Amino acid sequence: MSDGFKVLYYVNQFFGQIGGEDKAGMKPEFHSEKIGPALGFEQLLKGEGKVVGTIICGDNYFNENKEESLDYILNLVKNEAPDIFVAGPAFNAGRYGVACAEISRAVAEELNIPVVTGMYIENPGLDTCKQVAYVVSTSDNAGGMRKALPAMVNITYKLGKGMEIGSPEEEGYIARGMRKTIIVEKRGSLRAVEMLIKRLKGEEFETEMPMPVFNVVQPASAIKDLSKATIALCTSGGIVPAGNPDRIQSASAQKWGKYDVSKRDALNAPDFYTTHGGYDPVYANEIPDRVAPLDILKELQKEGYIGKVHEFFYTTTGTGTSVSNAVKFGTEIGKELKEAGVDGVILTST
Amino acid sequence: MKLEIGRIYIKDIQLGNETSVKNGVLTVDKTSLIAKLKEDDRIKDVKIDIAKPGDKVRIIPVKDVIEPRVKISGGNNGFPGVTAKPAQCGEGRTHVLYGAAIVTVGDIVGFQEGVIDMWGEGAKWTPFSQTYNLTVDINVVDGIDPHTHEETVRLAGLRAAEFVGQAGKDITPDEVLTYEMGSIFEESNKYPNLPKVLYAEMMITQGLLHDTYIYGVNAQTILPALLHANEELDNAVISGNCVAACDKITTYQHQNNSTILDLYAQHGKEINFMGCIMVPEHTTLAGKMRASDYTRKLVKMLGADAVVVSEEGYGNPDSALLIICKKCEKEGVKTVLITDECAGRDGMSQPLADTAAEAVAVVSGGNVSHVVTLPPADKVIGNAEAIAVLAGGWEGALLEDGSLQCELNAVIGSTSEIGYHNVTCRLY
Amino acid sequence: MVKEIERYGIPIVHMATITTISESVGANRIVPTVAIPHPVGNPSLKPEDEKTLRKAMVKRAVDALATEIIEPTHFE
Amino acid sequence: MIITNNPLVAEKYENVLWTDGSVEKTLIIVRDFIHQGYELVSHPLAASLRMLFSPYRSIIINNKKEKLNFEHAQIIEDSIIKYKKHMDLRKTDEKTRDDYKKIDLLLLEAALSEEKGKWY
Repeated sequence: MSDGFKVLYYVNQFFGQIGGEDKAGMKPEFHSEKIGPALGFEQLLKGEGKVVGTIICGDNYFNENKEESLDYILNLVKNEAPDIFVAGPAFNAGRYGVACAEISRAVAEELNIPVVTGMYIENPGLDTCKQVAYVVSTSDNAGGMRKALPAMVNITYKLGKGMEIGSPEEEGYIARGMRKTIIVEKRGSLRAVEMLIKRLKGEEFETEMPMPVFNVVQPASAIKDLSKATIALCTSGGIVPAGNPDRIQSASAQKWGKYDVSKRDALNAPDFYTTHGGYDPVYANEIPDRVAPLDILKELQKEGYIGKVHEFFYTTTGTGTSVSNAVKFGTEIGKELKEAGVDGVILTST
Repeated sequence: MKLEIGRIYIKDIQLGNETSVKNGVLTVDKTSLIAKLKEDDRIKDVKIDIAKPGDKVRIIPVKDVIEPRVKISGGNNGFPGVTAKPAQCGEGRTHVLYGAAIVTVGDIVGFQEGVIDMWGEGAKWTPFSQTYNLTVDINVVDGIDPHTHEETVRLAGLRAAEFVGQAGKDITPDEVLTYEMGSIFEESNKYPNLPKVLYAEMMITQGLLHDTYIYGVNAQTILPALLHANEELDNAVISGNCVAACDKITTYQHQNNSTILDLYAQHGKEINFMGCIMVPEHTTLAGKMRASDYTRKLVKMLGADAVVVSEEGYGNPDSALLIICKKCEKEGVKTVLITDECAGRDGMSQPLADTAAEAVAVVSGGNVSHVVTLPPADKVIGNAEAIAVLAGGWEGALLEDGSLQCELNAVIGSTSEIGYHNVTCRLY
Repeated sequence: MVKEIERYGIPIVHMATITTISESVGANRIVPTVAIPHPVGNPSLKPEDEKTLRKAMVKRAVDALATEIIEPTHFE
Repeated sequence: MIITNNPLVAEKYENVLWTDGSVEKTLIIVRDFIHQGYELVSHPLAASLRMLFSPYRSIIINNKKEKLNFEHAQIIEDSIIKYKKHMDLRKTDEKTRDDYKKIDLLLLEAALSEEKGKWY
């Protein structure tokens, strides 16, 4: 190969040197030259590969016109047919991170092109793409560019050359959540005895099967005056409108739904039923309010015991839903509730 | 209790007219061995073969693997309580044909798997690609019930190991290993400052094809039993387990239990290794509660500071492993668990179920669903049709060039939960 | 889900049957419910009795939201 | 009571709830009983991955109790998740159906023998 492998680069308006916040509304554009980090990136590739172009898109434009932007960008990528797609690094920038993440996921999943990006560990975009892209762990601001780029280049180089990518620790990317089966030097029993001795000595040891961590949150302060409060009803019991319009899965839910219940007095059958696969649905289908008691809440509203029931009811299914999805749902629903000025939430689970 | 294991290094194996070891070459008298095994009139037919490391040979379906040995002094030769009269195991001197193994082959039920590839990709995943294997393929007479069938094959393997082991009787071993430990009180006085450690070894004990025997006693019927660390190393425990190829404990792995050996190596140095609790894995929840309570009691009674817990199997034993872990940790006893995991074929599936906050120190023997591609063999020992079973329930597993895709699940000893092999999983 | 919503500073009460799970997922206000297939209801009761039970339970949940707590608390 | 989809078990024992369905369906019936307050006597899953391929499964449950047994509810839910995780990708092993039938019966009998002479 004369020019080595082909890399296509994605940056936002700022790193694309178009401008700051005032240019965040710009539509995606393709430039055949190397712009911003793409320039340094190609230099670091040392002739083994080349950056064939840079896609620039405004952060606001992307986030407000996701589908359109994704379509446009995917088409560009398809035409350029790079060997590897690189986005960012986005550091801790929220909108930029989400853009990098969504694009990375789409390119990896729909076009089957390997993707390399970079983010700070707390970037909200991370969970969207870390399973399908190599996300280099960066600092929380652009000051970390000099450290991030070489790591991204190194992974890109290995992908381009068809070399094996090492462990997250070796290569500096954020673990994708893949349990890779490998053969190691020490047999299992020896590792167990070494782990035991470390544990007995009070030294640091590393388990080979980390359990999911359930950290705690401080209880939020109580509602001062219930009679003025807006209460939202949520359930993981899978109560959905007849026909399940959003096709909430019966198990291992990938999404949640919200439905306007401002004009209803109850979640009565047959307008509502449960799609949850984790329990005998007979009782819930008879009276869906047995799972999500909208009727009682509305009564309490009429009696003036509470101010108001929030106009939207939120629902998903709890069974088999992965921890990361549950976190995602909670974050998304919580954000909406906060913005809507909800004062308290009742979540029912089956 | 003092046990000397005299290792006679085996560097090659062949069939011949006598059973002997000369210059590290093990010769097995095939005719006499067959005659010996056929003393059991439930056996219709015996096929003997050999498979050496590097041969393009596949053995399938493997029932058990056994190390050929002979008792020189102390106890009884063979497997006391099974192929010999009851006697104390773990004392005296035992000679081992180190590097040789008896591999029993034969269908008891149609869905048995258990593959050993002696070469290439498959060889990496099983420790028994490294041994000089004498395969014993047993056909039983017609009309025999499954229990008797399993028993016949199990006994034939043990008796074959005993027969071959005789070759080591008058040979001077290349190496003698000594395993010696006094009473718990003596050892504790000797090492007052070392932490006291027990090993809790869980065994599948759930019925036909899912059994383990200690001194010939079906362990489904026992309360957890305390064994001196030497006993299992000296033929006290045998396998009657024909499923769970990847994570079952073959008789060979009982005889050479790596967890016992690695704990022993630290005895008097970093730890005071007090012995093994043999924990039955019941299929009933009451049994699981009883066995875990009793294990906790033994751990407390003996004043252990820590316990290594190993599992056998996948599915219901996972619950039992965590129950034992929780109960011990609650008593302030530190645990290290050895298990395997199922992260799906691509490793992306998270093992969600069966987690416990107490399980902070866990060794993983690897992903049972990890896919390996096994090229076609020049020769198949056993039942070539069983290869289709390997791919059972999974379409497209037989590739055009004749190679076969299967999960580690089907490979003998690949994801050992006593830590016998070198496979693990890392987060990538 | 509970934790993430509470992180926004909105008090949340978890009505759940298996309260041990509720605790392990980080709920702070917990109202134990009747049964998995009918957490806020009991089909074996007469309709009017079921209604009374359901109202009492939901009231308990609403009241929990108006109660200051400092650690995970069951409202029974 | 034995909940099973194995005809051999249904023929041999009384006090059987037989279902003409899959193992998954059998597990779900068990789950619904547990949710009503019944308790598990035997574990819903067998002891190896290979046995998950079985088209048959028999599970013993106990009398109805006043309160739901949380642990058992968790065990049956985890078991269903684990079962589905494996079997969504695979098919049951139909070729050796009859062998699985027999082994399921024998494993059930081993469990029943553990429970002999008990009253709780």
